[in-house]
Amino acid sequence: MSSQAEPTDDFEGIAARAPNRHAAFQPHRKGAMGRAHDLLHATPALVPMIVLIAAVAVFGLVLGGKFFSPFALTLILQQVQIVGVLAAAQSLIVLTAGIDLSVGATAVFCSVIMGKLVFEVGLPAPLAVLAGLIAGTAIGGLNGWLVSRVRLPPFIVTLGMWQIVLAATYLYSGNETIRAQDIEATAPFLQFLGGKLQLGGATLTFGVILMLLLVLVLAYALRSTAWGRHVYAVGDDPEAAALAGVNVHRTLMSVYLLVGLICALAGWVMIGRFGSVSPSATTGVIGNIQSITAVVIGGISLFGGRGSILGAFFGALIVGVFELGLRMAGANPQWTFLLIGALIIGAVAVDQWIRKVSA
Amino acid sequence: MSSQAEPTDDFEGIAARAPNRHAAFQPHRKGAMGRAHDLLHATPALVPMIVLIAAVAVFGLVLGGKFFSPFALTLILQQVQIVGVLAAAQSLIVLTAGIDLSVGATAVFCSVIMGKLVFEVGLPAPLAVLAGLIAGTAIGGLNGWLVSRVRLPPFIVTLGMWQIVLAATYLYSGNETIRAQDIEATAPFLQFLGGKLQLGGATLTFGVILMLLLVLVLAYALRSTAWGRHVYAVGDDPEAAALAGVNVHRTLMSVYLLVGLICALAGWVMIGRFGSVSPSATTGVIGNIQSITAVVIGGISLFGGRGSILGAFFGALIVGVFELGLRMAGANPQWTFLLIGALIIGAVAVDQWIRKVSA
Amino acid sequence: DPVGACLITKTDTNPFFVKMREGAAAKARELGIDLDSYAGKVDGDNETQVAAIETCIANGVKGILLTASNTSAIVPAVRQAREAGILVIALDTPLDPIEAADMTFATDNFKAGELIGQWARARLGTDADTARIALLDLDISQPTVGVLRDQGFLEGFGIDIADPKKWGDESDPRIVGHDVTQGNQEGGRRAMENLLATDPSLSLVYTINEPAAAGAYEALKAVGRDGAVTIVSVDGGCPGVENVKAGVIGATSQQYPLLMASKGIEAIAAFAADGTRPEATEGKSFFDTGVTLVTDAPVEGVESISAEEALGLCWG
Amino acid sequence: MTDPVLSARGLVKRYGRVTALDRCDFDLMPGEILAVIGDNGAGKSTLIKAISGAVIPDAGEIRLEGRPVRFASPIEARQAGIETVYQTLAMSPALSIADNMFMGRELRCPGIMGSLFRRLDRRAMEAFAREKLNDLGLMTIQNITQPVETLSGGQRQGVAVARAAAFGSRLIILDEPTAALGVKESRRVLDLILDVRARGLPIILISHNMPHVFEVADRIHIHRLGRRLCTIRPADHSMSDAVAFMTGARTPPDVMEAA
Amino acid sequence: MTDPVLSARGLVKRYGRVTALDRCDFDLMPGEILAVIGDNGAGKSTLIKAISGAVIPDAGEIRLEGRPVRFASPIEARQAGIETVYQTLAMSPALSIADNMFMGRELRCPGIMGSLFRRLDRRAMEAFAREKLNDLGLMTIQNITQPVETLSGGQRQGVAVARAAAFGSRLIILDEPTAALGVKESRRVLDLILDVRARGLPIILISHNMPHVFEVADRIHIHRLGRRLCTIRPADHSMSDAVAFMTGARTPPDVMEAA
Ligand SMILES: Nc1ncnc2c1ncn2[C@@H]1O[C@H](COP(=O)(O)OP(=O)(O)OP(=O)(O)O)[C@@H](O)[C@H]1O
Ligand SMILES: Nc1ncnc2c1ncn2[C@@H]1O[C@H](COP(=O)(O)OP(=O)(O)OP(=O)(O)O)[C@@H](O)[C@H]1O
Ligand SMILES: [Mg+2]
Ligand SMILES: [Mg+2]
Repeated sequence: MSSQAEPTDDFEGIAARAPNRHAAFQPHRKGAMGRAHDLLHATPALVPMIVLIAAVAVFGLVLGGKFFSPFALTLILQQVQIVGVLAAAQSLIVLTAGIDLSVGATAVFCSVIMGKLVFEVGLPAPLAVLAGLIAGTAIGGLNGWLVSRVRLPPFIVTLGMWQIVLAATYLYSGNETIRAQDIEATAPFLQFLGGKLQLGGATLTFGVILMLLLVLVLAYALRSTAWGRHVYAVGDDPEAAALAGVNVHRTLMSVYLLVGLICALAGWVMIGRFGSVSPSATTGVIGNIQSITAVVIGGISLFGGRGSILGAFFGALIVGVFELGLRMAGANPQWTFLLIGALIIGAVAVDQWIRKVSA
Repeated sequence: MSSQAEPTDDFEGIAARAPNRHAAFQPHRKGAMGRAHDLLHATPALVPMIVLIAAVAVFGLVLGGKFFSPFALTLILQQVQIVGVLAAAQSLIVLTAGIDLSVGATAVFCSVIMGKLVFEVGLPAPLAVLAGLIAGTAIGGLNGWLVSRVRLPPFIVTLGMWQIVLAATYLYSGNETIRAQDIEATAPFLQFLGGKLQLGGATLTFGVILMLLLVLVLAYALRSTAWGRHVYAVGDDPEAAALAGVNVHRTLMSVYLLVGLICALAGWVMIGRFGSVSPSATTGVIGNIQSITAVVIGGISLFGGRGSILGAFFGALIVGVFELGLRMAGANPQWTFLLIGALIIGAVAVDQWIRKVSA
Repeated sequence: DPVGACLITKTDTNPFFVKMREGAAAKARELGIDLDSYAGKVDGDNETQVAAIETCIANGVKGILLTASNTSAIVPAVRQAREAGILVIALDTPLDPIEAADMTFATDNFKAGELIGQWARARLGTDADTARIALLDLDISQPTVGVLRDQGFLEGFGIDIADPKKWGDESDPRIVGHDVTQGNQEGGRRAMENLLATDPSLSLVYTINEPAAAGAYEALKAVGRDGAVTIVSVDGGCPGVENVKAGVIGATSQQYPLLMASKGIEAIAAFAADGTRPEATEGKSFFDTGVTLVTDAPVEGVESISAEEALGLCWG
Repeated sequence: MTDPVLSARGLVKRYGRVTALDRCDFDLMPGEILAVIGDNGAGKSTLIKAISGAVIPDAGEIRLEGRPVRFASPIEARQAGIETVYQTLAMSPALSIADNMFMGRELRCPGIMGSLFRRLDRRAMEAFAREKLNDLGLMTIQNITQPVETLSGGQRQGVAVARAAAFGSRLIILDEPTAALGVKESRRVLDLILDVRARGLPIILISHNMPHVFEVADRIHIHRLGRRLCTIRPADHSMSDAVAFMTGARTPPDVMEAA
Repeated sequence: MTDPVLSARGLVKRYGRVTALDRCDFDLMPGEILAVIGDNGAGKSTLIKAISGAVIPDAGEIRLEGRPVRFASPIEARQAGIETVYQTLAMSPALSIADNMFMGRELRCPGIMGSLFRRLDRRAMEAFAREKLNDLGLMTIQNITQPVETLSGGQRQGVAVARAAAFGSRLIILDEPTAALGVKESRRVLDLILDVRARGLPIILISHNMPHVFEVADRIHIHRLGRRLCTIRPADHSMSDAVAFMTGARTPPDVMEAA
């Protein structure tokens, strides 16, 4: 240590003797309102939930018992089950600052694989389902590899994959539907997720239960495991994450593989819901936009790293409530379409407003 | 100045006497290769252009004179004119880190307004066109206001607007097409942009010329005016831009208004190209994905602030060349669809590779 | 150089058009014609069809078979093709105006709808006056086929259709509502659920095609009303006819896409050989490839064939 | 005593449960260099953000030359002649050095190219930028057109300081301007600060570098726990005193000068 | 003389037309604090990025304890016990302080919750993080679960330094660790550096603060124009000498110690 470097005034020494006291400001919010604020602040997924409850309440008031029946309310769950599962998958990708346009097509493709393997190859249904799940995982893996290793933008990779998978679905199936009656007779296991639990007027299908479980498990994994933290870190700032010691490649691959698997599950859910295997299902074409819509309404940032999967689930439900509610209110299809557009904007505006007020 | 603060060693004084010399490293690349590198570095839009030229060359080799004819090559321009105009609009939005799902629907809506005002209200055609342009600008302005003032995510705003405008188009038009023959007889000005310049076998429509001019003018404005720099700055980091003295709101509004206007122009181009006014035109449904695809293939980052509008134009052409080439080669629609998916991924992979090699 | 021909269908996700393509391809192989096929990307896709026609011109084909997505908007492109000396035959759906094409080989879609409408009216008998009707259409952009079938059905059932160019403007109280299906099971099921939630007492369901009908049936079955509701449809594809046989669908109007396609190819071959143009059916402005009602519950006054017979004629 | 150029009373700014400014007062006299020192997280950056319009305080009042002002954005503050170097630098990473320096006040070409076609005068902007950077001794910048994201941390900070110094017309605020700078570059920035004062402009300088602060400051505002603890003159106190006050090791003498 | 822990020979790194490292050599001896000083843009950060696997050099060789190594990523360097505080800090802004500190080496709950359900032990991580920050005197952080983006510049830097000091097992690299820190916090970081050396770990310290460098460094690597100009001992030279060499005002004596 060179003595000549020392300034004459040992101001730094003083600092070392400073008290080790925490800054203490008085909290400025108190009471129930303050606690509500803090809660919203800590659990942002509550915001879309409030919007959801408000939407249900409004339609309930307008439509009365017809809408507020266990039948109608569980019908919404059934109608959103596919989009809900896809939205769970999409959330994962969007959290990594990606976007997946191929989710819907992958789901349809996997359902076709399951059907074809039973009816053309003669595989037992459980094996066929397994093969479908593997195929979905493989598609996800290919997406992940192109994104993570070849470093192509996720939008482009999954746009291309969307077209490829959709076309492959049609080519492979020859556009032929496998009828519900045939599946029922030969391979009822394919329709397993269509099975029902009847509780009074409420109907819960196994597909709905699968969706709920999936969302809860993923929410836990994202919040409370190292993997989840890495997903957020990679989406937030991949360079910083890499410097901080996250294996970005492995994290991305795990996300894309898992998303492929979930999409395949969505394919199985589709068979349960429609009874049949249909290559021309609309989900193949608009499942991506539907799931992204749910994710964004649910408050997940398209720039990655911010938001919660529960929010995306509520986002899917919000759209489902609007759709069924408007149809039940007797709006014609074109007006329904228009109003849903307006309501989506409105829902997110309310969401932003709640966040601002609670900030 | 307190003298006791001075360290005994005046090392800072030394620094002031340091030579004012530039660091001089020898350039490490020389010759034609080096110059090519530098060029690519300075003008990244060249990269998609190279991919485009390669695509034309490959199809030319495979299909021979049929493809390499002035007729076929100018046909590509005609086929991409609508997507090209929409891609120019989309580029602006994407540069601000937004996304516009409503471009195609706005174009169709404005074409319907132009037609209806002539055929139902009896307005003279030029006035009807003007009204259509104003309507498009207004839609853009509404999008911009919701994004910039209400601070909603552009994805949600334009998703909602997409549905609203699409449904409004169907409702307003009663799903009725105005036939080309009637327009020709009553209001040929509506079809003005369908007018042709014949140069040998090559055919340039006014719509194509409009697209080319639009792209060049926007490229100039983005590169060489303050407004253009602000658009990039806002897309790059809106907070930094605001701190640095950019009026973020005004910049965003100007972009969205301009985009609305360009979409309305695209609507006029549509009338020119198809002769008729058709509310069910697919551009309303898939124009958004087509334009975003062009933008992303052209190398504009979906995270904003990076890329050039010329790139997006080449991106639109690349897709156009693939589509026409594959169609002419007689690939069936499903295979065409599949191959285009693969080619999109391939084109961007090549693009990335060129960038990497030239970095 | 072999004779070139094009087949342009609305989409290629609908089995109807897939079969049409297969029929055309088989015939073309037989006659040594080089056939390229094209399709719109979604229902109602005019733009891609225009681009396809332009490609056919660039490729120098002799004839084009076209099922137009938008029957009037496609006309300028068709005119361009005909000016280039190409024979253009409209398949399945006539253009607007019908003489825009050299000839039309079509099913009368309005008639197809009318048949199931008449059948349903007769089938319900006195209940027809109190029927609760749901209509499951194609798409909110109201493509022409969807409108023709829907309006034909209502006309056949005896309901005032107001403007025949669009659905949804009728005021008859028996109509519970319209919803759209995209012509597949998924859309069929969702649309049916929506309308069931609106009015659970439905008794008659019109569907745009048989996949939508199958989806609607799943929704009805889920609430235990599959026996109480009559479903009618249009197309006559083999799975659809199977469903008629299984009692899922009450009646369907069968069309003959393979016939249209092979006739079309033959006409192009003839035109290429000596310039002859095909002739219209007696008394009609187009060549009618026919439509037949398929049901296992025939009714008085409406001609029909049984599902068993239809299975021998069905496509796909 | 003269009136302050800029003064603030009772500024409050809360972020969720954190109170960054807690009824904070502030005064800047004409032509002076006022240093603001304080612990990390004491609220210094928040204070100058509130002054420069980057943050809107929850309560309190700001006066510029005696008149109350409410800047809704940094642009308004800038139009009032207040130029700020933020701690985060406020640069657009993908844009060039010259583009960043002239952001929001670009030069247009002379003649019709500028008035009608609104063409930027890149040549002039680049020449100006190069000159300003040379003044700061940032010699290692080889290419004035390179994007800011390719600069080293210190080079970036140099660009930000050069921008503020070149354009400030009423007062200049510098939030830790030399944090990432080298010895030579820091020296130049201090010289520049003195130059600016010589031009008659007052300066607010936030810094953790005590020798620098004591060298150039006319007065020192000591910030602690979100508010002004006291203001001292470097001539009256030692660095040790200042650090002791700022860290809470000692309480400042009760009677302080009014401003 | 002992062998270096880490040495590099002929490192080259080019960015487009800029050469950030120009055949640069480097040596770090066991247990020493090696300061690296140089102008802004001299290539110091690039040098340590090359050493820590964050950047792959275009040419040159790196040896860790005599064995050639090629780190393809920072993770590999970390697994070899090299812990780095980058100038950009490498934090995930939206994640909490504790999450950031444990990024990539999270603690799991004991028992089945940890092994089967892989649940994070947040309680333990937060307690640890709080302790480490207290050691650094970063007292103004009120809430250990707040996202890093809400911290002040200096607080953020403190978190990064605490992370490296807590986990480094073979050597620690600090790129301007005190740039944004206050007087008290800087002091603590210097103490921490001395503590770490006392534990026997060598440290690479990049800093523009000459008094700090001369206070703690055993040797000083002077970096100029992308390469090592010379290495000096603080005992042998004055700060003025160091600054003169580094800025090019004077050329260093020809004969330098080998390492
Ligand atoms: N956007 C924000 N959201 C939440 N808290 C914030 C935000 N910005 C600042 N804070 C908090 O306000 C307090 C003051 O921050 P500020 O940046 O003003 O400190 P500072 O005095 O500039 O510190 P430094 O010397 O480290 O730059 C800190 O506790 C910080 O955590
Ligand atoms: N990603 C990059 N792309 C292009 N050039 C870069 C990049 N990173 C660094 N450079 C250039 O390399 C040179 C060295 O940068 P480096 O960050 O290593 O400097 P430094 O010595 O750490 O400076 P400072 O003291 O300011 O942090 C600079 O001229 C810089 O412009
Ligand atoms: Mg600060
Ligand atoms: Mg550095």
